[in-house]
Amino acid sequence: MKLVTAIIQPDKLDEVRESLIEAEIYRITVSRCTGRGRAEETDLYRGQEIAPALVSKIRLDIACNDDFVEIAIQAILKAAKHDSGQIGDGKIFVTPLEQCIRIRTEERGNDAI
Amino acid sequence: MKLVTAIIQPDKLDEVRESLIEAEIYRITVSRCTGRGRAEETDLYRGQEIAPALVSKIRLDIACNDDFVEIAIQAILKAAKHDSGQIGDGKIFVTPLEQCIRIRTEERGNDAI
Amino acid sequence: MKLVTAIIQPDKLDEVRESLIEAEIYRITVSRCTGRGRAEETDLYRGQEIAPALVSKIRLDIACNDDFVEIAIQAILKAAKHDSGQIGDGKIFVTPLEQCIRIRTEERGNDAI
Amino acid sequence: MKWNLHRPLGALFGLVVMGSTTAGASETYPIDTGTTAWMLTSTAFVLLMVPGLAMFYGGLVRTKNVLGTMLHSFAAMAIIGVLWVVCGYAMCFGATRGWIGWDNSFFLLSGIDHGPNAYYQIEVNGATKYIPHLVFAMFQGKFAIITPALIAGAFAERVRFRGYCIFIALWSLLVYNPLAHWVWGGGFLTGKAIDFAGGTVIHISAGVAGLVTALYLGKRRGYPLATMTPNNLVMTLMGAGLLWVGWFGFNAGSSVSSGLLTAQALTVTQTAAAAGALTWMVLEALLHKKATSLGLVSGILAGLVVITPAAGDVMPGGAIVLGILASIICYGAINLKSKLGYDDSLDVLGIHGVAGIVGAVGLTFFLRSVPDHGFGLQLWYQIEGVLVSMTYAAIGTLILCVLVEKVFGFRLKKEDEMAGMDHSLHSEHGYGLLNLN
Amino acid sequence: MKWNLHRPLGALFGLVVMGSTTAGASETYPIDTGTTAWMLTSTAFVLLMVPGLAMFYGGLVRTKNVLGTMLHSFAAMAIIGVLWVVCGYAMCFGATRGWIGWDNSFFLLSGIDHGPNAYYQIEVNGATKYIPHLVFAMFQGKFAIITPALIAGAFAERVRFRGYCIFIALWSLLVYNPLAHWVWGGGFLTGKAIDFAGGTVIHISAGVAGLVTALYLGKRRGYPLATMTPNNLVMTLMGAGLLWVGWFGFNAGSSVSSGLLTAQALTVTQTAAAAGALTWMVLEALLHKKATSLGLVSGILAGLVVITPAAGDVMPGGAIVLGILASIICYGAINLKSKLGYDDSLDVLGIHGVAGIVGAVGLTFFLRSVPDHGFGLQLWYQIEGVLVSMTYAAIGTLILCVLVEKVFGFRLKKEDEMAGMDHSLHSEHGYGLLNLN
Amino acid sequence: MKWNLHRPLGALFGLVVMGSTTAGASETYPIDTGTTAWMLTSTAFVLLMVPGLAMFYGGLVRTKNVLGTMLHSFAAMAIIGVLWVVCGYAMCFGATRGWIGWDNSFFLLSGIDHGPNAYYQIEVNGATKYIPHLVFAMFQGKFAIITPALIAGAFAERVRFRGYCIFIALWSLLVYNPLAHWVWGGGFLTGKAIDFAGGTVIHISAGVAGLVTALYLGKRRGYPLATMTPNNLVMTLMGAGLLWVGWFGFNAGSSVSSGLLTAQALTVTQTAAAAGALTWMVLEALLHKKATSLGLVSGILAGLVVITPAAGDVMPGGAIVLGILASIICYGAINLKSKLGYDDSLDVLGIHGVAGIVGAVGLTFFLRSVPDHGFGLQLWYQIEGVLVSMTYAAIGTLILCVLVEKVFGFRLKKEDEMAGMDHSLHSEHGYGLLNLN
Ligand SMILES: Nc1ncnc2c1ncn2[C@@H]1O[C@H](COP(=O)(O)OP(=O)(O)O)[C@@H](O)[C@H]1O
Ligand SMILES: Nc1ncnc2c1ncn2[C@@H]1O[C@H](COP(=O)(O)OP(=O)(O)O)[C@@H](O)[C@H]1O
Ligand SMILES: Nc1ncnc2c1ncn2[C@@H]1O[C@H](COP(=O)(O)OP(=O)(O)O)[C@@H](O)[C@H]1O
Repeated sequence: MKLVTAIIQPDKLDEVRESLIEAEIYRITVSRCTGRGRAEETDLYRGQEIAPALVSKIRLDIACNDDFVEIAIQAILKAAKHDSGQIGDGKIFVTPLEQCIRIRTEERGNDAI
Repeated sequence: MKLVTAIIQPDKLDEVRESLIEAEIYRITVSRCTGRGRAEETDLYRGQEIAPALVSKIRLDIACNDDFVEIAIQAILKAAKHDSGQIGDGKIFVTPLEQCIRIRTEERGNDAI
Repeated sequence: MKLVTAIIQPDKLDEVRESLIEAEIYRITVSRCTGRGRAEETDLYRGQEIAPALVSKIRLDIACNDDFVEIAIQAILKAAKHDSGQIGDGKIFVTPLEQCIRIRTEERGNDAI
Repeated sequence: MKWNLHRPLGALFGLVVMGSTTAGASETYPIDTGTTAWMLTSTAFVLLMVPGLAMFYGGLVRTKNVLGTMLHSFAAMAIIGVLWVVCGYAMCFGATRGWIGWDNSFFLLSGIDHGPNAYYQIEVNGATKYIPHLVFAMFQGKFAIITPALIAGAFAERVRFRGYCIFIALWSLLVYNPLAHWVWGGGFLTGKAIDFAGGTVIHISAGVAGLVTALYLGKRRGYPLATMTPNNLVMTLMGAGLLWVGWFGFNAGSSVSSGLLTAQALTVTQTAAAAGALTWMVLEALLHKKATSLGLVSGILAGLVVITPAAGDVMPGGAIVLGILASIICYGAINLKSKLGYDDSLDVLGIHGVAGIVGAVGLTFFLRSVPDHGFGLQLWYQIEGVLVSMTYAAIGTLILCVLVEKVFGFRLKKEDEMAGMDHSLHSEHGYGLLNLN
Repeated sequence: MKWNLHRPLGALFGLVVMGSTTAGASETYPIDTGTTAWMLTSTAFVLLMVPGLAMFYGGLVRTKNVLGTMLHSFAAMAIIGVLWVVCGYAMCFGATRGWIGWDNSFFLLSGIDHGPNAYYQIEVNGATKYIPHLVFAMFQGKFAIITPALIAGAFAERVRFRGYCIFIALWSLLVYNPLAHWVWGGGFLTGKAIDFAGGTVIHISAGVAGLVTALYLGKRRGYPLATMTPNNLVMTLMGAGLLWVGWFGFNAGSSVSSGLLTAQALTVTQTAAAAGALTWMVLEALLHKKATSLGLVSGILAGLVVITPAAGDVMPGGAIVLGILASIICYGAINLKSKLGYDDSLDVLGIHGVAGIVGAVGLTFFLRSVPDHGFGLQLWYQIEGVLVSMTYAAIGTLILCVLVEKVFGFRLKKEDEMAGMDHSLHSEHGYGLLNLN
Repeated sequence: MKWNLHRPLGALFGLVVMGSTTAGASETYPIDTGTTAWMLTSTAFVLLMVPGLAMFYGGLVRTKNVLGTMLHSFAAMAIIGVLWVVCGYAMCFGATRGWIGWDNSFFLLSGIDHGPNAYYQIEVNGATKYIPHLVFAMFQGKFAIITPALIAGAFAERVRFRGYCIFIALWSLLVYNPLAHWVWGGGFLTGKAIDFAGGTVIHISAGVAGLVTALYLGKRRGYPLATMTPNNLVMTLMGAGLLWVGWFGFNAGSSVSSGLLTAQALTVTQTAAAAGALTWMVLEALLHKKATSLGLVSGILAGLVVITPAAGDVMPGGAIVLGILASIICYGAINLKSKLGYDDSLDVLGIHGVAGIVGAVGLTFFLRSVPDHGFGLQLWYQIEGVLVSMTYAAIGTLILCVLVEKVFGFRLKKEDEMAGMDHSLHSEHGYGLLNLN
């Protein structure tokens, strides 16, 4: 099992979610965050040691079985881009997930995803 | 070391925290998130490709030594259920934790948890 | 690749970010959270099974290549302490990162960090 | 030397020079300072309803649309605020030309700024007194501002800002002004239907216009399957508080006096609002075991709307009954909407339209004194007023909808709606606090 | 034809027809439009205090209780708003029957809606004038609404909504109305203790009731070990601003005039509030090196409360001293609370009760003119008023607490308290914006 | 027995006893209750501008500074609120001594609290009437409070609270009071420049003081490279709404009457605000294809400021032109600031200063009637007033800046600025709701 974490632009949230649903991925956890990506812009500030302003982003966490990882990634890539990709469009991170438990039933593992 | 991440219902936060404290787990990080679990309901919207509304949830992150993982899980399971388990009661995820550092003392590893 | 997650005091956010920039780490994701660390204080409440109040914190997530992990940690340690370290100054967690994808370009791996 | 208004107090108790260019006018047209004071205050209170409405509506939409929704109210203040001075007052209250009124001297309010027409005659304690004509014009102007702002609740979260601005400008000129002229300004309904402070002209017309626009523009994406949680009920409560306060100006100011009638209007306004709120609370407690804050404020609004046409003519007991009826019927209407499935986002028809009708017709049963021509005829006048207002508002609104949609674009594009109005239309975010800034 | 209020302006400067059913009444009972205007305005300003209080209190509780807390104020507006019209005014200001007053014609305010009793006599510049009786009744009604809403701060975050509603209804009928009758309405304290705008009747009685309910209902779960951070100090500041503005209506309106006394009351209200705020700020700066916003607004409130009983009778210099005293003593009282350990959540006793007592007793030392019966006797009258109010409020509140708790349930269940009132009692959330919606 | 104000209603329609100690004064100095009512109301409305400003400014800074910024307004209410009563009114409106005025009897307002000086003469309908002198003093006091609070926007997010408090106290005593004395209180500019409600004294002086402090204290850390997102534009909109309402008191109250002039002032205030808002909206739509909410409220403010000096002397048409001009020129000025790079955080100069100047000079072109001494001389008077105000404010502010910085510390320390004022100066957080609490 893996945890797919995507940082996307807030205005793309609905589109990404619909894209995921189309890919039959329904379960999801979403939260607000802020971030700074693109190196070029931050370079500007370096001489002054000034922290660049943070930009608001959305974080999606999707726990999924191994064979769904690529499906999830593709669904996100498809919907999260502005035009054919703009700076700030975000990142996807994949981390290992050792265990998953459904609180309601106490099921564990792949079935609980 | 592991990172135990639980997504629970907001109204259960205090009960879960008290249950953890009873199990001698004091250190914890909490944040707001929203989520969508139960597949059945989202199915409804599919035909229309509509993203279902997100529901507010609480996310708990607990870094703990390996032998505390099961204790933490049980404490959460005990307190997070509505009655004997309802849809929306949440999930627990366990991910590996490679390093843990206490900023104050710069201690590392198990002692820093 | 690793994911370095730091929980710090809110008033230190700007200083930590400037310290990271000095260490040439620009890309970062930041979010609000609340937490409870120091065991001693929570002990007080135990007899009464009362959940102690949560304290507001900031969470930094930094995905970085393996050779940058220690650099990031040192940059954070340097800037996040009040005086020479006070209770509440926070924690750093390091977790493995299996994959990283830049949405804009669809690059993967080390280059996408 | 009129510019020396703040006289030197060194010469204590010197003479304050008149600010009017018509020296001597004050003797000929004695101002009643008390009535003037209340009308000035009422005007300010009604203005307070605009931010109040912005807060009320703004709190009910989703986070991504909060500024866009509040701007609907503020833009009305800007646009109609100018239009009213330029020509709105002339169209409503100028000498009747049938469909509208007109008076050249009302253009830019220049003819009533000074000179004999600057004085508006009232009766105080049986004597003839005057208030400045301008204060009446400004008081009425606030009504013209608030009406289109009310409609905006029906199509919240899904219109373009430019289209909206053009729509309300045209709606104000072509729907509101004629209606106000007919009922209040000397048109063919004047003196027939009782509409003390605008049940017909304001709330029913806004409610019907809301329904028409909501139907024409279609549902929000996802409605009704996806629940759309209010982003800030706390702000909605604050807004309701300001609306209640502002409504005192709205209703009690409509007496254009500062006397018994004014007090009667204020009393029934307060009473109906409380009765409406209490009723909705009790209804929810009985039906769902839980009273909600949104319910309570909906009850407040229903009570305030129902008493608006009736404020000068019913007694406190009648106000209680009307408040109760309004909440019950509006509650039913809103539940019916969920069944019918059209998307009147913030229930402009369900509250303003329905309670306005209940008030306009229902007041006949609680009149302090039945007019000489009898109860039946009056009831007919009331119904006639409602029907005229509904028909005219519906047709006018539909035409404008089509026009604005075809020529300028009214409905928001799909991606812009998904991204949210604040981002796509205004490039701003309501709550920077949500992100670390 | 009274319904034709907005006369056709086509016939420019035609006659506005009277809205009163008693033709000719205006000559017999000449209305003073200026005083009426100020009383109408005051009534609106005092109403503004209700959302102001909801914001003030709402901002101080935890996020999960914000709506529930604000609803306490809004529910008072709904419940007492109706009760006052039905029987409250009659009980307070009807002819005295000892414990309460009563006047059949005040039932539903029907007897004062029109006819000779609709005119309330005042003196203006030595001449006899009238204001509408209704406006006085409504102004007083706002006081009746705000008092139970104040108490709610003492047991914030831990009561059931149903129990609360029943409690305030009974408290208003059985505690507030008799007290108001005794002090203002012709009861046995009338004409003895100076209580210009309600220090005794409102703030002391609310403070004591707050203490009793807080003690009876017990502490919030976790208090005082877990710190309970305010969810929205920003809103608390806004609320404090509205309360300050509203208090001008509260105090200056209590003069039932629009003249020198009114201006005196407004001046000392402004002055005492500023002095209270400044003192609290300086106190904190001296003791903690940091002035807080909560401290500043507490000082505002302390200053406003202390001057309430005194507003008509002390000079600005006295107001400054009273404001300073109030802040110092309230500051001490709140620190004492922390030591004593009872949970008066939002310091209703510590601010309203204590500053009310300081004001009621302290005003004697700063009177503009000492009454003929001498300083000593007046001081006794003041103390007597305070003691009667405290005793009666304490006993009445205790009985009602027991009754409501046993019969309907008052204290919230443990799980509901942990989950928060908004979720468990109202199924709503104050700030949808916190979650993606 | 003046303390028995709430007469027993048992004895229905008994006599209300006078609250004044000077029995008989009412016959000699007949109060005009209507004008008094409006002045009382205006005073309350202007007070509403203080929380309005706190909300407006508070919403525009970053989350970590929201309380600190709001406290700037509230602290002005506390500090100047007391100072004004103690000596401010005497300094502004006492008999002129050249630089300032003074009148011993104005100390603590004791001489105008009662006795013959308690009555302030006005003319109503050609007859001599009075209002309580105190109400004029309190009305003016609100102006004195709001002016330093305005300046605070220029150095938002980077000053120490103690330094700020001392700065505004001194600024009020040494800059505002003399200026107000010169223009309104009998000083050397009185009767020359038209400044109806304080364009010169308030907005220009605040704007210039803002520029000087912003330059002296330097930029915020990171400005202009790091964008500083507003934490709560929603609250800024609410604040703008309250400011608009409050400004009716500000301008229309400055007529010290309740008649035609008052209505004229209210009308142009409303009109210029709407025109300003509309213009800014259109400008942004043309230049950026997107109207913003911050733009709209900036336009409101620009319109309100520009009409402030002119409110009594221009007609609605002129108000529209002035509103349009103000928005265009302020828009340009703010863009220029970005180029020049100084950090007037919330554009005190760019809006208040610039629109104030546009209004003070521009009004000459739209006067309802040109004074006898001719257009040219009046234009010079206007320019002279502006120049005097700018020069005096600039020099006075600079001296105070240096003094406060050297002696008490004004600029915030680097770490404190990074951590935020709320944390480092007040140990509080504006929005507890952001964290689970
Ligand atoms: N290495 C990283 N670690 C943590 N977060 C990152 C990292 N890189 C990007 N992000 C997050 O992704 C968001 C979008 O980044 P973006 O500007 O699209 O990245 P890039 O510069 O790689 O195109 C950033 O605002 C930040 O929140
Ligand atoms: N696979 C998943 N990935 C990410 N988050 C999940 C996943 N499954 C559940 N969640 C989170 O847990 C919350 C509760 O889910 P719940 O409805 O109880 O799950 P289930 O349908 O398995 O019973 C969801 O709102 C969501 O935030
Ligand atoms: N074991 C843990 N699991 C999750 N979060 C933790 C843990 N330990 C600390 N934290 C987070 O770090 C924050 C700061 O902890 P701190 O009080 O500095 O830790 P310590 O007691 O180890 O010095 C806490 O508020 C909490 O959010």
